[in-house]
Parts: sequence; C-alpha cells; structure tokens
Amino acid sequence: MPDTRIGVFVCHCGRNIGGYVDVPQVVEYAKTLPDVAHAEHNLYTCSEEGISSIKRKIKENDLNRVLVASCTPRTHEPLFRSACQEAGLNKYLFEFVNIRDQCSWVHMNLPKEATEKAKALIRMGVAKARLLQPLEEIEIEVTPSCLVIGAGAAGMTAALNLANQGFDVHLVEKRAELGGLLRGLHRLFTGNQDAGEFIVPLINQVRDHEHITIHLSTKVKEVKGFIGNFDVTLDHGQKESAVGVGTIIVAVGAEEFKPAGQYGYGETAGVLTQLELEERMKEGTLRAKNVVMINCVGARVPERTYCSRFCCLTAIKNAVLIKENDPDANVWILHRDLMAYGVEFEDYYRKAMELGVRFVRYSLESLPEVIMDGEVESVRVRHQLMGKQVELPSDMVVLTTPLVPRGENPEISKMLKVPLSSEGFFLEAHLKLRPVEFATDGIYICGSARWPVEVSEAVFQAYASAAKAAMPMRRGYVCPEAITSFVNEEFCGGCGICAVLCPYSAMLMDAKNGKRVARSIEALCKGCGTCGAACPSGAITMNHFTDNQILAQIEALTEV
Amino acid sequence: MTQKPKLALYWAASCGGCEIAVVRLYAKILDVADFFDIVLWPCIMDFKYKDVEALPDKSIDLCLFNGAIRNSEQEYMAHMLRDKSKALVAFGTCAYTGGIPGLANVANRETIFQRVYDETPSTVNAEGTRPQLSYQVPEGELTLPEFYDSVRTLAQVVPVEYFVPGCPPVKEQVEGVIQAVVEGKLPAPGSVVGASDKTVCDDCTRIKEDKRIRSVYRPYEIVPDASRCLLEQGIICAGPATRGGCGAPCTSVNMPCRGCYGPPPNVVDQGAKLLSAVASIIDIQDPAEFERVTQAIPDLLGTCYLFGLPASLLYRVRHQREAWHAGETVEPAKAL
Amino acid sequence: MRQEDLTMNKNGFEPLILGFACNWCTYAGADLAGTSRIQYPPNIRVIRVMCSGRVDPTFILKAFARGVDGVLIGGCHPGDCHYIEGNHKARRRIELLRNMLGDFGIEPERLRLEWVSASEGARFAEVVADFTKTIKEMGPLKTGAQIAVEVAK
Amino acid sequence: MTTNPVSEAVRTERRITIDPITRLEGHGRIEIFLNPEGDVENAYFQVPELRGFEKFCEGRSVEDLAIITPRICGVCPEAHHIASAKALDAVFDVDPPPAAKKLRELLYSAFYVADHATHFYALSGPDFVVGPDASPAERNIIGVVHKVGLELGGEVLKHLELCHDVVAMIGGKYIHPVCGLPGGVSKPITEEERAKIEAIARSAVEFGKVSLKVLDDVVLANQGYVDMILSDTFTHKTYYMGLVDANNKVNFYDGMLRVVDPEGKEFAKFAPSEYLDHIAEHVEPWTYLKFPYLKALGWQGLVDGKDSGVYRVAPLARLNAADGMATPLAQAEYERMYSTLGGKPAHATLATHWARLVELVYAAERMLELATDPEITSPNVRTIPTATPGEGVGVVEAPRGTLIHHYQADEKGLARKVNLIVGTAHNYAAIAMSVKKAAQGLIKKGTVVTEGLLNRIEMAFRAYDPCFGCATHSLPGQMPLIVSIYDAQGKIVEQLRRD
Repeated sequence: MPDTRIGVFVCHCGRNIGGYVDVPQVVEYAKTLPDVAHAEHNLYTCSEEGISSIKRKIKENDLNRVLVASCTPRTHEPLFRSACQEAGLNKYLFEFVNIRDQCSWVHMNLPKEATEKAKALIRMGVAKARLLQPLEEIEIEVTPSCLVIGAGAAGMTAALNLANQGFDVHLVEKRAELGGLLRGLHRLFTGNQDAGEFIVPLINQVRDHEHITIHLSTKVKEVKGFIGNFDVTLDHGQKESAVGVGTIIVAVGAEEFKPAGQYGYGETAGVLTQLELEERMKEGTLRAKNVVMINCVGARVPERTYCSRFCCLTAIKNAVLIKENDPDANVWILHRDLMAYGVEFEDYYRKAMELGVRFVRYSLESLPEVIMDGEVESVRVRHQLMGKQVELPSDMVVLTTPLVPRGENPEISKMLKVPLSSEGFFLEAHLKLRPVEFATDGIYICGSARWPVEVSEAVFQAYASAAKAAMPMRRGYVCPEAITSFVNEEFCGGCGICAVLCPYSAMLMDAKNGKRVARSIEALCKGCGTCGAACPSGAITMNHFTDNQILAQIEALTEV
Repeated sequence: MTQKPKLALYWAASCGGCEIAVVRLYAKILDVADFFDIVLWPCIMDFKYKDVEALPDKSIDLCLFNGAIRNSEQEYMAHMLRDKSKALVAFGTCAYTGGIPGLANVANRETIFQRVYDETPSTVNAEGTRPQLSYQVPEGELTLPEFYDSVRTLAQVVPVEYFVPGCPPVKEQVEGVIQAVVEGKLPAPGSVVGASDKTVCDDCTRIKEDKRIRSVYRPYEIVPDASRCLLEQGIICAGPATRGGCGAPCTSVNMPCRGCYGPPPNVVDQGAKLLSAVASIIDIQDPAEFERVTQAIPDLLGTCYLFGLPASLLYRVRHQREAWHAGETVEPAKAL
Repeated sequence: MRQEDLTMNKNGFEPLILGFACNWCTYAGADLAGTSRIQYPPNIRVIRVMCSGRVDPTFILKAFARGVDGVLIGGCHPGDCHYIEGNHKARRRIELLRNMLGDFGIEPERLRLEWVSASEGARFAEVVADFTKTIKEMGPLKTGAQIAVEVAK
Repeated sequence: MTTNPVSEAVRTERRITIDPITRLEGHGRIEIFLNPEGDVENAYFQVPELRGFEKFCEGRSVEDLAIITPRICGVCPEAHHIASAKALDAVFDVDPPPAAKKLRELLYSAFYVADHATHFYALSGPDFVVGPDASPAERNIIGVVHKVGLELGGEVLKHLELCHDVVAMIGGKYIHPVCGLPGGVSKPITEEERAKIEAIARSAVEFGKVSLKVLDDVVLANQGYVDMILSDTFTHKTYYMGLVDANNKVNFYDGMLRVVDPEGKEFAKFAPSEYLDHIAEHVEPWTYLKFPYLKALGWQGLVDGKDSGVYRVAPLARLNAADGMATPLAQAEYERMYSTLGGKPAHATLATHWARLVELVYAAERMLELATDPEITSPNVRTIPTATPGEGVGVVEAPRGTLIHHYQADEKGLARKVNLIVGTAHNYAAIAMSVKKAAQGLIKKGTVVTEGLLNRIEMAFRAYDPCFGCATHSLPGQMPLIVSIYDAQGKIVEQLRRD
C-alpha cells in the first residue's frame, strides 16, 4: 500500500476565479494539507496546457490522487477524469472542488471570504481525496430477445415492432387466442372503423412472424436475473418451459368493470355494459327503441376515484352507431361530466347531438334509478339542469364502466419487482422523464396495464416501449454505474431495510446458511446511496460517497 | 499465587448487574477464582484505595471496569486503575456507552438535586438541605464525592483496551471472554469482545418479510404476531441498529430490542442509524400523515439512545446545562 | 475554533453552515446561481452527494457535534427526484431528526431541507441568504459534545 | 500486629472509618467517632452515590420505565420491573388478565427463592455456619460448603440456577427481565414450560425444607448464636411495615401496606397509592441517600422507640407486620420462629435471617401453587390499555423491603413526574442506628479492635440487605473491612487489616 500522494491543481479560470480568490495563497495553503505532494495553479486547468500539466505531474511526483479546484464537476469532471486515466490513474481517484460557480462567482464583493471559503472547500476535498478508492466499470451483455407479456393491441404491436427490427420475441398470452379486449370490440373510434379490420391483420402478422414465438394459454411463472439476462419460466398448464431474454415488456392490459348489483345489472338481460353492447352490435342482435346509457358507473366514486378517460367516448360512439342504424331510436346518455378531449372527440360529441342523442347530467348525490318489472321499463333521474326528476321510457340500459386493473397484477409486480399504483395499475419510473419504462432496467410497460387507454394510445405506447427495449438490445451491452453500493456480509444482519428502499430492486436478500444477507446487484444499482444512509448495521458502503469520506469532509470543514 | 494473572473488578455508576453477571457463572466462577489472583473486587473484598494505589503500575493484568463515570470518586478510580492495569476493559453497557445512568445527560446536577431533594412528593425539606462535599458534624468532618453535571463513558475518561457490551453482558459471552483471557486469545486492543459483528436481527429468529410499515405502535398498544418481525408489525425495535451476540432474549418474549449492546461495527452513532432506518421504512409520502404516524414515537431521544446517550455524537442535552450556567432557576414542578 | 471564521469575524458572529446538495437538482441550481452571478453570503460549504437520499442523519449530527451552526440539505422537488423518491426518504429522515434535535436542546431551525431545482439558481441564493440570516440571529451552537470537552477540562 | 498503638490511640479522640462496605446505590461508608475515653461518640453511615433516576425518567415514554428502573439495582431488578409494571397498570388504568398477574407473581416468586437463598448461604450464612470469629479465608460460601458438605453446596448453586431459568423463561432475561408492560406480560407460557417450572418449584420446596434443617443444626443448635441474636447489641424497638393480603398474611406481589408499632399493634393500614399520607423522607447534608420515616410521628433523628418515626422493612419487618404466612410449611415455621424468639414482634435484627428462610419457604410454596394453577398457561396475558395515561403507584415487597414506584404521565404517555422509594432506603435510619449500637456495644474503653468485632459490626448491617454484604463472603478472599484509626487531625496512626 503506497502512501497517499495528492496533487492539487487550482484554476484561475482567467479572472473568473483569480479575480476574486487569491489563488496563489490558496495553493500555498493546499501545500500544507496532509498527503498533498504537489500543488500548483493554472490559468486554465482545462486548457491543453493544464491537462498536460496534470498528466506530467502525475508521472513526475507519482501522484495517486488528483484534485482540481475550478468550475463544476457537472461540466468538467469527465475531462479531468480522462486526463487521469490517460496518465494511468484510475479515474475515480480524481476529486473535483468547485471554487468558481459556487465560490468566486457568488462572492465577488468579498475576496477575503471567498479566498477562505476556497481554502475550506479544498481542505474538505483533500480530506475526501485521501480516502478515494479506485472503481472498475463493467459491461453486461444483453441477449437480443424480449419477453412480451400480454397479446392485446399493445402487446402485439410492441412484439411486431421488435420482431421487425430483427429481435426474437416471446409473446405470452394467458388466454387461448390473441387479441385481448379488442376481440370483443365492434367499431373503433375515431372513424368507426371495424375493429376486425384492425385486429385481424395484426394477429396474422404476429402469428406468421419468424421472430415471434407465441405462447398461448400460458402464464409467466418466474422471472430471475436482470437486464440483459432474464431467466423466465413459462407455465403452459400441463408443462413448463424456460426462455432467456434480455428485456421484458409488460402489456397485460386491463379489464372492464362488471357492476354486479348496480342498476339491476345481472338481474335482467336489459341491463348491460358497453362492451356487452358492442358484442350485440357486432352480432347484429341489438333490438332496442329506447336506450339509456349511464356513464361513470363504478368510476370517479369513493372506492374507485380515477377517470377511465375514454368511456365517455365509447358511450358517444355507440349512441351514434345506434342512431345511424335506427334514426327513430331514442338514446339518452346520463353523465356526471363529459370528457371529450382533443379535436376528433369534440367533433364526435357535436355529431351525437346533431343526431339527437340526448345528454342528461346527473350528480353523485342523486343517482339514476332503473325501474324494472322483470324487464326494464324506465329510468328515473334527477335532471340537474332542469332541476327536477324526469322519467325516461327505456327498454335497454347500458352501463358505461371503467377499465380496472387485471387481478394478476400484484402477482406480476412481485415477480418482476416493479411497483403498482394505489389503483393497482403498473407504475412507470417517471411520467415525464421516463415514461413507458420501469425504474428497474430492462423492463418496460405499455397499454392499459399502465393506465386506461384507447386503442390508438395503446399502439403508440407500444411503439415507445419497443423503441426503449430495442436500445440495450441493439447496443448489445449495458454499462451500469461504477459508483454503486456494496454490502459487507460480515456485518449485514439481514434486516432487509435496504431491499425495500431500493427503487431499482438492486438489493436482494439472499439466504446464507439459514441467515438472511443482503446482496447488491451492481448491474441494477444507480448509486443514489439511500440504502447506505438507511443501513442500520453499517454493512453497506456507498462507493465514492462513503460514510468515511463524507465524515472526513465534515471534520475537515470544522478543522482549525 | 503470585504466578497467577492478577484480576481486578470495579464498578462505578451502575446497578451491579454486571457483577452479578460474573457471579452468575455459577460453578465456573470458582474456575475464575482458581485461574486468577483477584486483587480487587469491591463487592467481594477489601478495596481500600490505598492498597490499589500501592500496587506498581501495570501490575494488574486484567481489569473489568463496569459502570459509567458519574462522580469524582469514580473518575479518580478510573485513572488509578488505568495506571495499574495492563488491559482495562469497559465491562458492560454503562462503561461502554453510558448505559441507563447515562440518560442523566438529559439533566444536570442542579436539576437532579432539585428533583431528588426538593420536589419529590415524599421529601420534606423546608430548609432546602443538600448533600455537601464537606460537612462538619459535631464529632468532625464528613466528606462526599462530587456529583458531576454529566455522565461519561469510561473511554471518555481514560484510554480503554477492550469493550464488553451488554446490560448486562449475557452469561455465554462473559464465559467466552474469560475463556479468551485464560487462553490468551484476546483480539487486538480497541476491539469489542463478547459480542457478534452482526446485528441483533441476525440473532433474532422472527420471520422477516417486508420492512415497509404504514403505522407505528408502542409495545403495549398491540399484541404482535409471535412469529413475525416486531419492526414489520410497527413496533420500533432497535435490533437492526444494535450489535448482536446477546441471542435476542428480548424479542424472544415479544419485546423489542432497545439497543443495550450498542452500535454495530462501522456505525458511528447508533441512534442516528436507528432513526434513519425507521424514517426510511415508514412508507408514507404525505408529510402530515407521516407526522401523525410518528406521534407514536413521543420520546425520540429515549427511543434512539436509551443505553448510549453519553456515547452519542451529541453526548448530552444542551439547554439543561446552559440554563444551569446562566443560573436560571427551573420553575419548581408541582408535586405528583 | 475555525480559522475561516476568525478572518470572517468582522462584524459579530459569522455562522459556519454545511450544505448537502444533490447532484441533479440543487447542485445544478447552485451552479446556475454562479453563472448568473447571483451573490449570497459566503458562510455555506457545500458537500455534493448524488441524491438527498444519501444524507445519513449521522452526517448531520456529526456536523452539529463538531460545532457547525446550521445544516442545509437541498434536493429535487417532489416528483423530480432523479432516483424516483430519494428526496421523499430524505424528507422523512430530516423531519424525524428535526424533532429529535429539539429533544437535544438544538433548535430544529438549525436543520433545513429545501427543494431547489436545476433551474432555480435565484432560489438557491435566496434560500442560502435566508438560512444564513436565521442562523445568525440564533447565534452560535453550543453542543453537548463541546460541553463534554469543557467538563473534561 | 501490636496492640499497643491502639490502646495508645484510644486515649485521645479517635475516628474509625469503615470504607467502603459495598453498594446499594453505590458504596457505603461508616464513620465511627470515639470520644476521649475511647467510647463510641457517634457513628455515621454514609451513602456516597446518587444517580438521579427520579429526574432522568422525566420525558421518557412512560412504558420504558419498566426497562429503565430495574437498572437501579442489578441484584433485584425483578422487584423494580414488577413494581414498574404495576405502576404502569395504574397509569393506564388497566387491569391485566388473571394469567398475566399470576405469571408476574410466578416470576417474582422464583426470583425470591434465589435471592433469599443467595443471601442465606453466601452472605449471612457464613457468619453462623462458619462462625463470626473464624478466619476470613474460611468465612465464605466455600467455607459454608465445607461445613455443610459439598452435596448441599451443589444443591444451593443448582437451585439458584434453576430459579434464574424460570425468570428467564417468563421474562426473557434473568438480570433485567423485559416481559412486563401496562396491561400484562409480553408472552404466555407453554404447557411444556409450565411443566418444567412445576418440577423446579417442587424441588425448591424441598430445598426450603433442607435450608430450615441447616438453620436448626448450625444456628439454633448453637446457644452462643441464639444468645447473640437475642442480645441487646443487635436489638432495636421500631415500627415495622410490609405488604399483607386480605387476611393480613405476608404477600410479596400485592395487597395493603400495614404498619405495626413496637408492641406489634396495628398502627396503620393503607392502600399503596396512599403512601404519601404515611411516609415522608428526610434529607441530611452528609449523605446522598434520604431517610424515610412515618409522617404521623415525624422525623426525630436517628432514634428508635415508639415516639420515633423510624420504621423497618424487609423479612423480619414483613413477618412482624403480618399475622402469618399464606402457605402451610411457611406458616408452621413462622409460628416456631416467634415461639422461639419469645413472641411478636421480634426486634432482634439478626432474626431477620430466620425470617428470610420462612419467606424462602413461602416463595417456593407459592411458586408451586402458581405453577400448578390451571390458568397459568392461558394465552390471554394482555389487556390493551384504552384510557388516557395518568398517574399511578406500583408497590411490591422487594427482598430488601417495600419498593414504591410512583409515576405521572401526560396525555402523550410521556413520564412527567417520577418518585421512587427503594427497599433499603426505608431501613436506612435503622441501619445507621444498628451500626452505631453495634459499635457502642463492642467498642469499649481500651478495647482492641479485632477481626470478630469488625465482623459483628458488619453483621449488624448485613442482616438488612445483601446489597451491603453483597457477596462479601461469596469467594475465597479477605474480609472487606479495614479499620483506620485517625488522630484528631485525621492523620492515620494505625491500620488494622483482616489478613
């Protein structure tokens, strides 16, 4: 273990630092600090001269730590790190001290204080540099194949997209056939295109694609490993099989809420849901003169507070279809608020009104009431605008219900260690910064598994997730953070606190001769260090920001 | 006799449980008596200070010192025994981290005297009599040791070779330490002996599954599942932030660990770590709700530092002493 | 005790303030304050961490035990954490720690957690200025550890 | 050593220091002042340590006091733990399930057997078994074992360990158990554990009988000891206090506090929660420990008799304050003791040892009763408190006397006010008097201070509390005493040692 030899390079940054901080004085002070073998100042440390000076001094003074006091690591750390590397020094043995952006530039009228602060910051930097350890960057190979869970519009689209890029895809569907919810749909908005026209070609392409292996009536039983190398066990009912993939896309979709017991649903054939209505229309077995649709059944209520977004449109679409098919039919839509976002949907709404579909607003306080006597007779509702009770003759009541999360979501979420929202849908890493991907690397999400979406949204989410999944597979490898946490098994008591804190599932609880021990998966760790801050047994070291390094900085801060 | 290694035991501010822990070696205690030449054991034999003072420096091979430093007599003995001993051992939690007597660092001499000699409802002391360091009785002078403002650990007073944690150290560990001494197998000076390098969780056999909690309970508020981790059931347990080796006797009877074995290796401040761990696993984002839930921990200081206040980074409560320095009179509390 | 104080000690008490800034938001915000040349008091010394969730309460107690007069922690706004919710964990730890500081006779106001985004250079400067002012008014921190030293003397 | 300097010394003012005599809360120190004639002018028993529990318990979570207060004494932490749990029941106004109360008492009874046995065999036994004048090297537990035989010696150690196992089984740890909380205990016992405990209890009862036999053979058979026990030197006529059950029988865990006067007539009987109406504490500037006394009579100083507020607690006091024992064997021995001592109350301090054996037998019998109670294995050992925390007093009879815990909590359940009166404190005044009297009876003009004499002075206080004698004889070694003879200037002129 050679003794620590630190080289300190203080930058004038022209006048940017030198104009306010007494750089020569700072350099003289730096020389007095422990383990500082060399200190100098440069007009611009980031200039060709500065960089070559660093490299030269590393050799001449066989420095094994380098500290640059200049601007900010956010812009210049890579440059100085590579300088160290080129001089044969591990780049993580470099420490950056910010005496410009956070010192000279913000204390321009206080040269004396700025100089003292610069000294203090360098003293702290040196204290940390003394304890720096070299770190290695690893590469992890990524198997160029993807597991897509769920073969609805989203899943099939994602699978097809990836397959067309030449990646092998394992498409897993728990039902006996492809298509998901779409199979039940009649026509799709906007444009009322026949659902079949969309779904059938899609199914055929998927089925015939050389790069897609379809697993019907199959469930994902177990998933091990991490980005690049997931070992997946598939349960085909009678037998099981194993596949290895590099990425995973979750496209399990959602299901329509069945409002059992509400408005006589389940008691008479005259009361059905929108999806059931579409099936009848598809079969052409719809016979109804007076249709009353009730929106927000089971949505935006205390036990299910969210809005399913497109059910208003489904109601409008189906109302229009009924009217177009039979102009004499009466169609009422009872709603609480009408969501018709975007250009096309607003047109939809207008068209419906033109065709004579009547909209009645009701409130959560006074819900509509379906009058039945074996068959539906009428619907009584308090008309909010007219402020009085009205009774609508009706031979069919259609309940507009939201999409709800799949029952198997919790199971899948546990298996993949990805989170669910409080509503039970899957939760992506970040709505704006990292949509369609989970915090856990290599696992992506699209379609109604994430949030209720209509078909076109499902499709473009599918493209997005496929594009995301393609990145590591196309590159063929991933470079995880070198600055990761490390668990010292000697001290780990296996309490498991780190495991629940890590947003990336990078902390695993292993069983070692009967006892629990935590293990950090470097490939997944992002180096945030929250596990280290919480680890009560002191077993976790957050590399490059270790307790000892930070405590040393604090001691240096308060030193005489 | 003189060939035997010399053993000394001494207690300072402590309950005597550590001494009992040694006596409770039962038959083995006789082996100890055989192996060692016991030169000092106040609860066993004469301990006129002069006799210890008379011993040459470093003539005691092993000194097991239990108890924190609360008064001048204890500090004096700590210094003397340091000089006389080759290996000075902080034996038990009080000597190691301050222990329960160290909780007195929430107060100071004046407030303690006030409570004990004035306020306590059973006390009748109209004259405000206080114990005096020196007092003239008709027959002569009587003296008392000085009661200090703060409690200190042994290592805060003199350099210490070894630390044996535990309130008290469990029998098996005491045996182990004695054995190590007998076999001359003590580790490098500065080490903690008679304990494990892992935490109490490693000793605790309760089932651990998911550490996330959404509510916190005080031990008397719920009947916990007898097989599952207490912390996972919302009962604050110091086990994860406490050095093991005790065998987790407390959790074995459904009571949480309170941290008497002190911080694990590599942990600077046991309380800070416990606090950080607890705050981390309370899985609540809404600050108001978090505030509400954490009401179930009304005494954070006592929860985090029940056995180690003097050894903590902050060492003692601040305002108490400042009030004492400013000569502020703490308003006399009402009788119970 | 601290030489930079002595030199700074022109007009009365100049507090020493430790700052922890997360790499992605607050540290960037502090840099922006610099590039915008926004002036603020020189009492603060910033330690860069990747995430406010890295800040172990031990660090804060250590700082107070060593006589730092105030500790400021800067993280990303809720929802913007580069590490999903490291800032939420930081908030929970700091909140509990503030309560405990009270038990120790240390004013909770000496420990502050602020959300400062990369675009909030001006806000960073304001926060530092305001915090420095607060601590100045509070006066120097006298910790139990310092008292211990006195006792020992 | 020559006796000359001593007799020399006796002619001028002298001072004898016995320092220290081991701990209750810290060490004890005896200062004996002689007058010019060499007679005892006065004797002071100082307690030079304080830890301030009453203060630093303030602000703690009140339930934590069951963890904190046992650290007052590592010799009898069980007493503090149980007293604390009872005080907490009161603070939360909660009534634990029957099984919980029984488990607490079972733990406590096991502890009692061990504690009394330790004292009888290891601490005071040697004074009688080996003899007060025997060589110090023999006057210890080993000496006892030699005298009574290895077999009995082994029995003693075995039963100590067995009883500690029972405590650990219920309380988690023998030293500083943790099972007690407001509303009950933290863990029920299994049938398997119960069976173990029953076996231990049966064995303990037998052990109690054996111990009584030892008392007969070595103490009562020796007229010299009996005379010493009954001698005026070791006699004090004081009030006596102890817990009694509904039938005025001795009870360690619960009941009413009963005080009898020096004639043995009931002076007061009150619920523990009313202790403040009957007991007060006096402060002296020369010691850190306070002197409790009976409020009704007031503090008259360190004097005994009917007019003095000084009262005594612990085994002999408990028997004096009660009308008998609640179990057969113990009751029989109780009657035998008083007939031998010439009726109630017995004022002979040294008879405390006998009383202690009576209690040991009771504890063992009670242990068996509880171990065979069908309810003892009930899983229902917790009542969840619902009331807002308030104020509460918890009292038990510790081996060393009545132990009072008094807490006041705020609505958050934080301890706001704490008052504690520990067993030995009640006896403080009596101990100081006994020591003085012993000294007066044994140090006369020109008397040469000898081994036996020092031990007899020590016997006076050892009778009260093993914390004093604490293992004094439990290992081969020297006596803990040294007598320093000082001249008027406090300069040491002579030292007498035991070796």
